[in-house]
Amino acid sequence: MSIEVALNILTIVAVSGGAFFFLAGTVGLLRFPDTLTRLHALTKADNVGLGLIMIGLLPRVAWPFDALKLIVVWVLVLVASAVSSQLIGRKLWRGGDGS
Amino acid sequence: MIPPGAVSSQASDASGIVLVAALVLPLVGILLSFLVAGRYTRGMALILLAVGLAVAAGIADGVWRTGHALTYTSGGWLPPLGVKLRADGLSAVMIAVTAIIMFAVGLYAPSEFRVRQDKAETRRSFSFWILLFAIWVAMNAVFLGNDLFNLYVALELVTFAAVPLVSISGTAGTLKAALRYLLFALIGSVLYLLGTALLYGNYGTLDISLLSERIRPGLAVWLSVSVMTAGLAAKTALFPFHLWLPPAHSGAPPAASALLSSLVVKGSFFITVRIWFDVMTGLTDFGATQILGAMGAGAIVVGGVMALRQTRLKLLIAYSTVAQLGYLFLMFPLAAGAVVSSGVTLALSAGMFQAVSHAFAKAAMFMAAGLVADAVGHDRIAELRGIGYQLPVTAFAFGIAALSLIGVPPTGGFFTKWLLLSASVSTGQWWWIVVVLAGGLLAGGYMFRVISPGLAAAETPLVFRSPVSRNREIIVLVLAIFALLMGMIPGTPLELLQVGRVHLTRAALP
Amino acid sequence: MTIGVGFSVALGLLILAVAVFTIGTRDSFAAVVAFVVYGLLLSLGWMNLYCPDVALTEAAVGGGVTGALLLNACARVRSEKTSDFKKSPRWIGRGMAGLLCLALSSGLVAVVILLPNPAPTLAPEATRSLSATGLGNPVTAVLMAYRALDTMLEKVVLLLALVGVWSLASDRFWGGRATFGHLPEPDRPLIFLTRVLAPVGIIAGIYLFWVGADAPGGAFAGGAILSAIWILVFFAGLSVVPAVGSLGLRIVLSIGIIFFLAAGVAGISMAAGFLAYPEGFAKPIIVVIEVAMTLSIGATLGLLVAGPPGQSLKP
Amino acid sequence: MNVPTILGICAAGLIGLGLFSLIVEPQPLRKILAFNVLGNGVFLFFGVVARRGAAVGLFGDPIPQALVITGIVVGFSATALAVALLLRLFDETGSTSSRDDAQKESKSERADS
Repeated sequence: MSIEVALNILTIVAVSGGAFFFLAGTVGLLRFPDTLTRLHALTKADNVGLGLIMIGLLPRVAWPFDALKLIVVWVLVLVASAVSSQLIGRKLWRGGDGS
Repeated sequence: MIPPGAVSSQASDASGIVLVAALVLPLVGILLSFLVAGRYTRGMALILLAVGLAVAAGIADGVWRTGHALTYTSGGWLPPLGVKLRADGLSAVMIAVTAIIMFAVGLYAPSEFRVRQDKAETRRSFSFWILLFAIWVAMNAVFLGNDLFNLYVALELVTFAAVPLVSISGTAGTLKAALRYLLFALIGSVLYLLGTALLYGNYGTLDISLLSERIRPGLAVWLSVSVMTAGLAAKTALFPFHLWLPPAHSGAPPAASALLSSLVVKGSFFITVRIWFDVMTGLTDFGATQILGAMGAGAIVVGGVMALRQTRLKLLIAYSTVAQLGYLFLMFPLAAGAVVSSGVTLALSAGMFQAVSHAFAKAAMFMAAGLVADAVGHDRIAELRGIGYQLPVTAFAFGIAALSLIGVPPTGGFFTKWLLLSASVSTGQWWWIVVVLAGGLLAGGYMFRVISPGLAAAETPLVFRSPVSRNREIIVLVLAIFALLMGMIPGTPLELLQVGRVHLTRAALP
Repeated sequence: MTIGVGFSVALGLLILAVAVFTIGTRDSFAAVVAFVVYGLLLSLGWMNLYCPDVALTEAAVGGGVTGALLLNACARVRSEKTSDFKKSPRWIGRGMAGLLCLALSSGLVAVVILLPNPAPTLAPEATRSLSATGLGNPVTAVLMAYRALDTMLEKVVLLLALVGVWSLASDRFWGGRATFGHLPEPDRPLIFLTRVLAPVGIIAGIYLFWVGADAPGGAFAGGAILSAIWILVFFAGLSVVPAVGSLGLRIVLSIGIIFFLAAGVAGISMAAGFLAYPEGFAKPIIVVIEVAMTLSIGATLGLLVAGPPGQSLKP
Repeated sequence: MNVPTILGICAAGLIGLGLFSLIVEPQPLRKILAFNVLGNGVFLFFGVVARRGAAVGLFGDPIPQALVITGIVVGFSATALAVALLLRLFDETGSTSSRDDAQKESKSERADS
C-alpha cells in the first residue's frame, strides 16, 4: 500500500468522522432540553469534528504555509468557541433567561 | 500610460476634464468640511460653490459650443471595461440648475448651521455642510453617469446625503420620516441594481451607449426595465409611492427641504429618463408608458387634493411637490406616442423644462416658508393673515413661485404646460390635456389658500420672534425670478437640451 | 459534475430554507441569528461560484460585521422583539404582495434559464489589460483601475453613512464618544480572547489586504477584519472608542478618499488622465491607496457598528 | 442544470422572499433584515452572471465580482444607517414603528379619493 493510498484513506476516514461529529452536535443543539446541555453538545462535538476535519485535510494542502494556516484556523476556532460558550454559560449563571 | 485597447485620442478628451471638476470640487468640499469643520466651513463652502457655478457654466458652454456631448473616460479605460462620464444637453442644464440652487442654499443656510468665532463645531453645522456637498456630488454624478452601475453608486450617494438631512433636527417626527424615506430609498436602489444585473447578464456591458446598441426586446429587458422603473419611482415619490415624501420634506429645515424637493427627487427621475430614452432607444412600449403617465396623473390629482387639505404651509408645499412630480412622468407617454422625432423632442423638452422650473420655484417656496416660520415661529396657514404686508419681498417671491407652479403666463410653469399640451395635441392623447388642466386648477386652488389670507388685511399685525434678514429675502426672490425667467427665454435652453441626443425614436422613424 | 450539482442543489435549498426562517420567525433575535447563518451559507455559495474575493467580503462584512450590528440593535430594542403581525397589512394586501413577488421570482427564474449562451463576458478584456496595472488579481484590477471611479465614490458613500450615523447623536454628546448603546462589563474570558485574537487578527487583516493585489483578498476583506478586531477591543474594554471630534480619527476615516482623490487628480498631469496611473508605477500607487483604504474601511466599519456618540468627553 | 443555474434559481427565490417581507413586515428591524436578504439575492444573481462569464483561464468574469464587493459595502452602510435611525427613534419614543402616521395618512387619502 503506497503512502498516497494511506493518506487518502486517512482523509476519507477523518473527514467523514468529523462530519459525523458535526451532525451529532447539531442534533444535540436541536434536541436537548436547555441551553447548558445544548452548549455542551455543540462545543464538545464540534471541536472534535473540526479537529478531525483538519487532520483529514492536512495531507491535502501545501506544506508549510497552507498547513500552518489550517492549524491556526483550528486553534482560533477552539479559542473562540471556548470563550463564547464560557460567556453564554456565565450569562446563564448570573440569571439570564435560558431561552 | 495608454492601456492596451484604449484609443488614446478618446481616452482623455481634453474638454471633458471639466466634467471631472464637477465631481472633484464637491468631494474636496466634503473632505475639507469633515477635517477642518468649524468656523471656516461656511466661507470655504461659499468659495467652492462659487467655483462650482463657473464649472457648471463651463460645461454648459462646452456642450453648447461644440454641439455634441462632452465625454471623459475615467482612468483612460474605455467602456465596456471602464467607466465613461458624459454630459449631454440634459446633463448640462441640470448641472447648472444644481449649481445655482446649491449656491443659493449655501448663502441662505440659516444661522443654526453657522459656527460663531468663539464656539466649537456643533452637530448641526458639521452635518449640514458635509451633506450639502454630498448632495452636490451625488447630483453631479447622477447627471454625468453613463454607466448603469456608476449611476447606482450615484443613487446611493443621493440617498446617504438626503436621509440625514431629513432628520437633522433630531425630533421624533423627523426621525420617523427619515427612517421611512430610507426604507423606500433602499427598496428603490436594490430594485434598480437588480435591473442592472439582468442587463449585464444579457448584454455584457453597463455602458449606456453600448447597451442601447445591443439591446433587443425580450423578457429580460422587459423585466429589468420594469424593476428599475419601479425602484426609481419609489425613490422619486411617484404616486402611489409618495407617502414618504410629505413628512420627510416638510420636517427638514427649510434649507434642506429646498434641496430635497427641488433637486434630490429629480435625481432618480433623471435616471428614469436615461433608461427610457437612452438605454431603450426606440424600444419604448406605448402601453407601458401609459401606465407611467397614469401614475403621473394620479400624482397630480392626489397631490393636489391633499395639498388643498393641509393646514401647515410646509406640508402644503410638500404635497405640491408630489403633484408637480406627476407632470414629469407625462413626458413618457407623450414621447412614446410621437410619430416624428420632433414630437419626442417636444415631450422630452416639456418634462425637462418642468424639472427645471419646478426646481427653482420649489426652492424659492420652501425658503420663503422658512423665512416666515423663522419670523413668526410657526407655519399654520390660517394664522398668517396679513403676512404679505409685513414681509413684502418674501411674499412677492412666494407669489411668483406660486404663479409658476399654477402655470400662469409668462412663468416657466406656463411654458411647461404649454409644451405638454401641444405634445398631447400633436400625439392625439387628449386625456393628458384634461389632467394638465385639472392639475393647474388644483394648484391654483391650494396656492390661493395661502396667498389669499397672506394678502388680506389683518386687524393686528403678526408678532415677529426675530427680524428677517433682507439678504435672505433677496436670495429667495432671485430664485423665484429664475422660475419666472424660464418662461421668457425658452429658446436657448430648449436647444441646449437637445445637444447630444441620439435621436430617439428608431421605432418612429420608418 | 453530478456531485457538484447535488451539492449546489442542497446548498441552494439550505440557503432558501434559512432565508424563509429569517423572514418567517416571530422572534426577532432568532431572525438575526438565522441571518448570520444565512450570510455564512452565502459565502459558501460564493465559493461554489468560484468568487473567493466576494466570499471573503461576504463572510466578513455581510455575515460578520452586519451580524454584530443587528445583534446589538436587537438587544437594545428587546422590549418589542416579536414580530407584530397585527399591524401588518390584511390578508388581501399580503396576498397581492405575495403574488407580485411570486411573479417577480418566476420571471427571474425564466431569465436565469434563458440567459444567453455563450454568456457575454469581459473576462478577456480584463485579462488583456491586467499587465498595465501590474496586478495579478483581476477583481482588484477592476476595483482599483478599470472602475476606480466607482470604488472612490463608494468610499464616499461609506463616509457619508458614518456622517449620517453621527448626525443622529444628541446635541449634548457632540464631540464625544460612541458607546455601542450600553456595553456590559467585560468578562475575563472575553478580555483573554481579545488579547489572543487581536495580534492574529491584525496580521490576518494586513495579510488579506496585501495578497489582494495578486490573490483573493483586498482592502475590503482586510478592512472588515481589522474593524472586527477593533470592535472586539472595545467590547473587552481594552480601549475606548475615539471621540468624534478628534482630528486624528477624522484623518484616518478620510485618508482612503484623500489618497484616492489625490492620485486621481495627479493622474491628470502625470498620466493619461483622472484616475489613470503613470506607466510602470501603477502597482505601487494602487498598493499605497489600498493601505490608506484598508485603514479607513476598518475604522469606518467599526464606528458604524459603534453608533452615534452617546457620551460626552467631560463627565 | 448546472451550478450557476441552480444558484440563479436560488437567487430568484431570495429576491422574491426578501421583497415580500420588505413589503408586508411592519417592524423596521425586520424590514432591514428583509432588505439584506433581498440585497444578497441580487448579489448572488451577479455572481451567477460572473460564473457564467468564465473565459480565458479565469473562473469567472471579474467585473460583476467587483460590483458585488462594492455593493456589499454599500449595503452594509445602508444597514448601519437604518439601524442607527431605528435605535435613535426607539430611544426617543420607545417604539421603532415608522408606520402609524403612514396608515393614518393613507386612510384619510382613501377617504377623499
